Amino acid sequence: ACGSGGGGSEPGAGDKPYVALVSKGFQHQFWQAVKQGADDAAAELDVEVTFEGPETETEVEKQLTMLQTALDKNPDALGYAALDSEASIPMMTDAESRGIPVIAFDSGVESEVPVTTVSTDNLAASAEAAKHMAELVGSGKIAIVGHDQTSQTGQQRVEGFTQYIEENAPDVEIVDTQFAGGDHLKSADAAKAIMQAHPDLKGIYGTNEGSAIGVVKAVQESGKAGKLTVIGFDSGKAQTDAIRDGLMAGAITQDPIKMGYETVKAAVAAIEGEELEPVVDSGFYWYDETNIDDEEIAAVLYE
Amino acid sequence: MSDSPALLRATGISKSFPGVRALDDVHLDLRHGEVLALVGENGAGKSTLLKLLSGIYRPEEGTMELDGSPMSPTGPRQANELGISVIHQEFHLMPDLTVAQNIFIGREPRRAGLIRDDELERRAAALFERLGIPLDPRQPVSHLSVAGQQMVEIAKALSFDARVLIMDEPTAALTETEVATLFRIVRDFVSPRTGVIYVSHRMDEVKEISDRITVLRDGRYVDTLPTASTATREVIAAMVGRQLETGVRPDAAAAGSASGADGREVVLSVSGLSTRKLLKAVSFELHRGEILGFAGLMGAGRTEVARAIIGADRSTGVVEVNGRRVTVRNPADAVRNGIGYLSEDRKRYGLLLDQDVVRNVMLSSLPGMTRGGFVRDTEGRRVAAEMVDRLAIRTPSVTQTAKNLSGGNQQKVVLAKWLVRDCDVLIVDEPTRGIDVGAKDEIYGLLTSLAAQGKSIIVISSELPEVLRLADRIVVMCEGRVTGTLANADATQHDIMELATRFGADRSLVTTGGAE
Amino acid sequence: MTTTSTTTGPAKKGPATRFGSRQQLQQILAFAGLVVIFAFFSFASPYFLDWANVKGILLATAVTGIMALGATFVIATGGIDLSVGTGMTLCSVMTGVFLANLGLPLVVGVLGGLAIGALIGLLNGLNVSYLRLPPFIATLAMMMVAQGLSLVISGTKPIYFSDVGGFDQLAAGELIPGLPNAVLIFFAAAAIAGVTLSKTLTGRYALSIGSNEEATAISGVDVRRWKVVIYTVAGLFTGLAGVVMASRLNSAQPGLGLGYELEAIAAVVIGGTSLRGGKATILGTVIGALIMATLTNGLRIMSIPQEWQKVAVGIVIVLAVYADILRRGKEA
Amino acid sequence: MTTTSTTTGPAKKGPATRFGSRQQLQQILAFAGLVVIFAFFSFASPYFLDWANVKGILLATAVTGIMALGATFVIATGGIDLSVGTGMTLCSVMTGVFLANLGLPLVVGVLGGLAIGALIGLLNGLNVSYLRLPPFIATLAMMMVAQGLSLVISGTKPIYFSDVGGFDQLAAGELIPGLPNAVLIFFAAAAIAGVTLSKTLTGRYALSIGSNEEATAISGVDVRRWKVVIYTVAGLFTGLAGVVMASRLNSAQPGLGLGYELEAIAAVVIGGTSLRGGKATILGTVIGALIMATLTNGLRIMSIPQEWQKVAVGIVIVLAVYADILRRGKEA
Ligand SMILES: Nc1ncnc2c1ncn2[C@@H]1O[C@H](COP(=O)(O)OP(=O)(O)OP(=O)(O)O)[C@@H](O)[C@H]1O
Ligand SMILES: Nc1ncnc2c1ncn2[C@@H]1O[C@H](COP(=O)(O)OP(=O)(O)OP(=O)(O)O)[C@@H](O)[C@H]1O
Ligand SMILES: [Mg+2]
Ligand SMILES: [Mg+2]
Repeated sequence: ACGSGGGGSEPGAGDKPYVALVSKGFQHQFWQAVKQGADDAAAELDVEVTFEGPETETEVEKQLTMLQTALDKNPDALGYAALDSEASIPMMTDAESRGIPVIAFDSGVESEVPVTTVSTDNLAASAEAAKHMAELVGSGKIAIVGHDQTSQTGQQRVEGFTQYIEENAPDVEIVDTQFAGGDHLKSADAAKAIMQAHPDLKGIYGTNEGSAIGVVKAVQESGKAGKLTVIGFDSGKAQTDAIRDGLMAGAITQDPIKMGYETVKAAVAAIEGEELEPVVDSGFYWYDETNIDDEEIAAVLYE
Repeated sequence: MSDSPALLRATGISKSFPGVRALDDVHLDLRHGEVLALVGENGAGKSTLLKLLSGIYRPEEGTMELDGSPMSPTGPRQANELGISVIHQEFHLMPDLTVAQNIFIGREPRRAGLIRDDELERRAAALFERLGIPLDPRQPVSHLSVAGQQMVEIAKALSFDARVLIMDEPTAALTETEVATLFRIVRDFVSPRTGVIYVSHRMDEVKEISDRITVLRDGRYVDTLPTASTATREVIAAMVGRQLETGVRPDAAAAGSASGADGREVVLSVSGLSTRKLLKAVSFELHRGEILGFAGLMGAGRTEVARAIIGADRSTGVVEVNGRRVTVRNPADAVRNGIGYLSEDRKRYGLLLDQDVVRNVMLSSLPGMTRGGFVRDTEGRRVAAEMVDRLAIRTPSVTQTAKNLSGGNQQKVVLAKWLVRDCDVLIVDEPTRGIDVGAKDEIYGLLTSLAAQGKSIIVISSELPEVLRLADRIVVMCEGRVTGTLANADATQHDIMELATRFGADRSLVTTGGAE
Repeated sequence: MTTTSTTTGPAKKGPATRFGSRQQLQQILAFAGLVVIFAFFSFASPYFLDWANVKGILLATAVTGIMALGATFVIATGGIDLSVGTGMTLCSVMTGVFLANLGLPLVVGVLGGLAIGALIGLLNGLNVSYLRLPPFIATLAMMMVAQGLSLVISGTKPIYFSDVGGFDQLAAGELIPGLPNAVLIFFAAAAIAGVTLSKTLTGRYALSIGSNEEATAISGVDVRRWKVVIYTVAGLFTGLAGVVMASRLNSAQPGLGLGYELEAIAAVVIGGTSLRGGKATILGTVIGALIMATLTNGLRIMSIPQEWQKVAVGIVIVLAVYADILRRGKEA
Repeated sequence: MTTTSTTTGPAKKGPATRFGSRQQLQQILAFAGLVVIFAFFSFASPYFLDWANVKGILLATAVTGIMALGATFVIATGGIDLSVGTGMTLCSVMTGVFLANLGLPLVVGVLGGLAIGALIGLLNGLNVSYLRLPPFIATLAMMMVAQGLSLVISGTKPIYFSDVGGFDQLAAGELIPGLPNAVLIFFAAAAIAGVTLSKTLTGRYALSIGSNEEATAISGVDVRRWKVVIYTVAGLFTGLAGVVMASRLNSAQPGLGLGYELEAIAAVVIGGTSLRGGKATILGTVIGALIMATLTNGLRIMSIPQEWQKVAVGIVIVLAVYADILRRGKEA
């Protein structure tokens, strides 16, 4: 059972081209979906893929070490979702000098090296969440339970949302933004505290899967189901269930499977020397009770 | 009786530790109904032999028999089950548990799986009642003095239905009164089906309690002598392998310091020393070149006086060194002011058990042994080696770990630490605890010569002969008060005991006694 | 100078450690930290002192609290258990496997989860006792292994209990109206832990080993075997925490758990249990866990930004423990 | 029984503990775990034994390793330092403030970073010594405070050193061609730590306090004051780690740091230093840190899936430490 992810014991030693992916995370559903997309592409395009990422999105140094090891394995191409784009510049340069094409995914790298970037526009996606929130609550107080205060993604998910509300929904007030690390339980506790402090709260936005489920849990446990508009981010069974049960108004999903797939596809193209577009948008979607079973949406939701 | 098989017999026992042949072909036989004393110098192998008998160690060679049938206990528990009960030299107590919990550890009475602590305490109380030990079963052991801990060990050993009671220096921490209690307990214990092995360095005790004496020297069996018909000096000669003068206050020393008190300047002056717990306005003076003895019963507060002076415990009162009032907030201040303290509890306050002899000996003097900020280990080793020689510390090398030394040798290491530090005022609390007769004499000589060199020494001791042997003057305490100060020339054991038991004495006596 | 607490005057007559009732009552009343913290937040925010919120605090305490109960036993021996966090996760996941994947009956699944916890503890105990590994190492290794296995077994995906009828009621139901079962379970577990620590051989020997392992062994207690028992008991609590966690989330989240161990240990130590071993109280652990949860809750209610929350929690912990040390110093 | 590092065999006459050379050489050669791990991976993967990869391992060891050096001192006293991880981050951030925000000269900024580390250690030491807080609590609190302050000071955004000429060369430059300075700094720091531990009062007293604090105090050592010194020295290493980290990332990442403390402590303990205090070796710590980094690297190089990596690391740590215990048992 030991070889489930890597395929073989000696990547790169066989004839297949080898693509090393270093992501921002690993255990989270989102990253597992990216991995799944990458594995799909690997099977389809007959390449070897390894997928790794640090435990949390703060571990910049750990990620660099992973990147270093990945380079040491001399891959044919490298997929990289940078936690901090500047920190990795020397290694990007190293990769370039060794003729290893780099494909950035999830977020860009401030460097000329990556041949293309496969990503979701987090700012736009969270603005979309804000738009729905504003529509649903109309006016009043809302709050945000964020998942990460320091990572670019974590910040943009809050920033895009806040900006939209400030600019487009003058009657809606964001009374609190708290971060709980994307941990389900801690997010639930945080959401409860916010609700406690603002009894007239009308909506809460959770910026990733763990945060969103935590918020749902909090609403459930404090018996406020139906009285609060909950908007989430990403998918996963708990979220889709919550939407079906009416506990959550809707959520934004990215297309992580596509992201993984496109990254590997771009890598293979780069290995074969093809020209690539500078940006591949992996897209995002709003989904709620009404469209959750649409074919287009169902395809991007993961359990 | 001599025809029946011995109660306990060990034959041809050998045991080695790295670098040490602790026992080499040793014999021992304990008859029914007797108290057998086991004597020998520090490191002779007494404790090791007892640990073999109680299953803590396994012999490399030799056999053991109990009532004629072979035995080889695989552990302390099994030894207990065989009816062998041991009071070890080093305490084996759990400080955080209560006295009762300690005594019955491993044998807790239970009902429906739950420990019945009330029953536990009742049994402990009954045991104390029977033995005449005034201890509270519910007190945590960490609250007890060394003597109190010793009493717990004794009670624990006697709580088993034992046939063989083995005691390794049980009186080292006790004063005369408790020794008397212990002896009563031992005599009560001995019956035609039981026997006692008794290890001690105190020859008078050995003389008093034992029927026969087995002597070990350098891990080898020397002889077994009938107590009644053997003179103490013969026993000692067998132990050390030569003749030795002991117990007499040497004339030279007496002459040199008998008059020590008068005319010489006061080095340490203590007045009105009090603590919340015990001490009440303790005052005394110590002169240059003087040895001042402190006598009293267990818990009289002698140790507490020392701890208060060196700032280990909080206290009120005035301490002057060389006429200058000093503030001592902690032992470091005390040492800075030239006052060193050798604790009665070497394991807790004396030794770095898992470090070697060198590091232990250097501990108090480290800052003086540095050059350019770096510790001079060569110097440290030299000094330690010198001390090993001077105090005849029995150790395979100066890098031996302290906890592998015999009890007496550990005590010497602690003493060495303070000798190296060379304080003007040295307070030694039970300095010869567990030290053999020969070495004791050397240590007495050492303290006397230190005094002769102008050092001032306070000797706290529960052995009256020791105080009488060493001190120029003797401060006697009872219940935290000074009940009198005697000049050694006119002091007798009786005088001291009289003062030591002057409970609830009135104030005036304290003051007249405290100042001369 | 630091020895004052260990010697007591001869006057002090036998503190009633029997059932420790008086002492413990005093501990409740006097546990300065929690009281002050509670009082402070009650004044600072009108929303704090409210049953819904107190319930929230209790619920937030439950999982870490249960873990901390187990950790108390290990810490009592002078050991440390770093595996409680991810171990709890593995128990969640296995409960998921039993109930959701294999469709076993509820009771069997729950007992299975507890058994996995016990197994984790057993392995820790064996490693500590028979391989003589330092507890830090043994349980650090277990922490990693448990984390990895959780991911492997679950296929790095959450396992949902949506189809397991009634499982979520284990934590969310209210046998006593108004009080979620999770809290009830926590208190019941605390009561059991309290009795186990003070009235059974397991607890007594844990304290004895922590107090002086060698002496305990010499006194005829089979220290190795009992250590295995103690770690296994601790593991049972980890298992219980895993089941409660799974029920509360109605899913087993394989990625969770890291970091919980420090929280649990912190609760234990704040409660006055010494990391050197020998001294431990379950009541203290409960109070320690409550302090941690109350602090976080109160600061959140006050909308203190997260970065300042950390600073505040740090400082308050110092003050709370210091107050406790002073209080106990007075007592002695 | 487990005292071999301090006891010496019988035949072994006057072992050259001066600079501990022979004993330590033996330790290098015989440290079963590392050697076996290295050999195994060299066979298992053609990419492993390659200077670029070894360099990678060394680089990955550097930051945690430097932290572990400091932690060794605290652990030698029988304490624990949970603040090294986020403390390191705070030092990074402050170095960023000094260099990038305030534009101070390079040397000043670097010294400033070290000073912040020392300050963190000083506060830990004061809390432990004078407030008598358990080290676990004092440093746990500091861990939180440092984390919070890092976020507050940096405004939760990384501080970049792109405009600070030459700062990145501190870690990435190669004074010795082929060997990044970060590694050089680690080795130099290890040498200094080694001498400090075995040849200075700070180190000696740390070991004495860990061995028997009460006896050390009664021997006239001002234990409180020295503890402050020891924690401050440990803090200096934290500061150094922070500077090296910042240089390596060419930025100060305020969210980093949590979890590093466990890794650092693990390195120390794997290296044979006892958490009970009194026994510590710097060489052991270096080897412990190398074992951790080598394991992770090797498993990655072999493309073991990440979830299995955890399991493998856990098991190997158990084996490595057990092998070491056996080896030392044999020696005795
Ligand atoms: N665990 C051990 N490791 C190494 N050497 C030991 C150990 N235990 C005892 N020894 C050595 O064995 C010898 C005998 O020690 P033992 O404790 O039996 O002496 P003793 O006769 O009881 O002396 P004392 O009167 O000082 O208590 C000593 O030289 C001691 O250093
Ligand atoms: N009967 C007793 N049993 C146990 N501990 C006692 C007893 N009496 C006094 N103590 C303890 O001894 C301490 C004070 O005695 P201290 O040690 O100063 O007296 P001492 O004269 O040196 O006697 P010793 O050292 O022989 O016990 C007290 O703190 C008390 O806890
Ligand atoms: Mg002995
Ligand atoms: Mg005394």
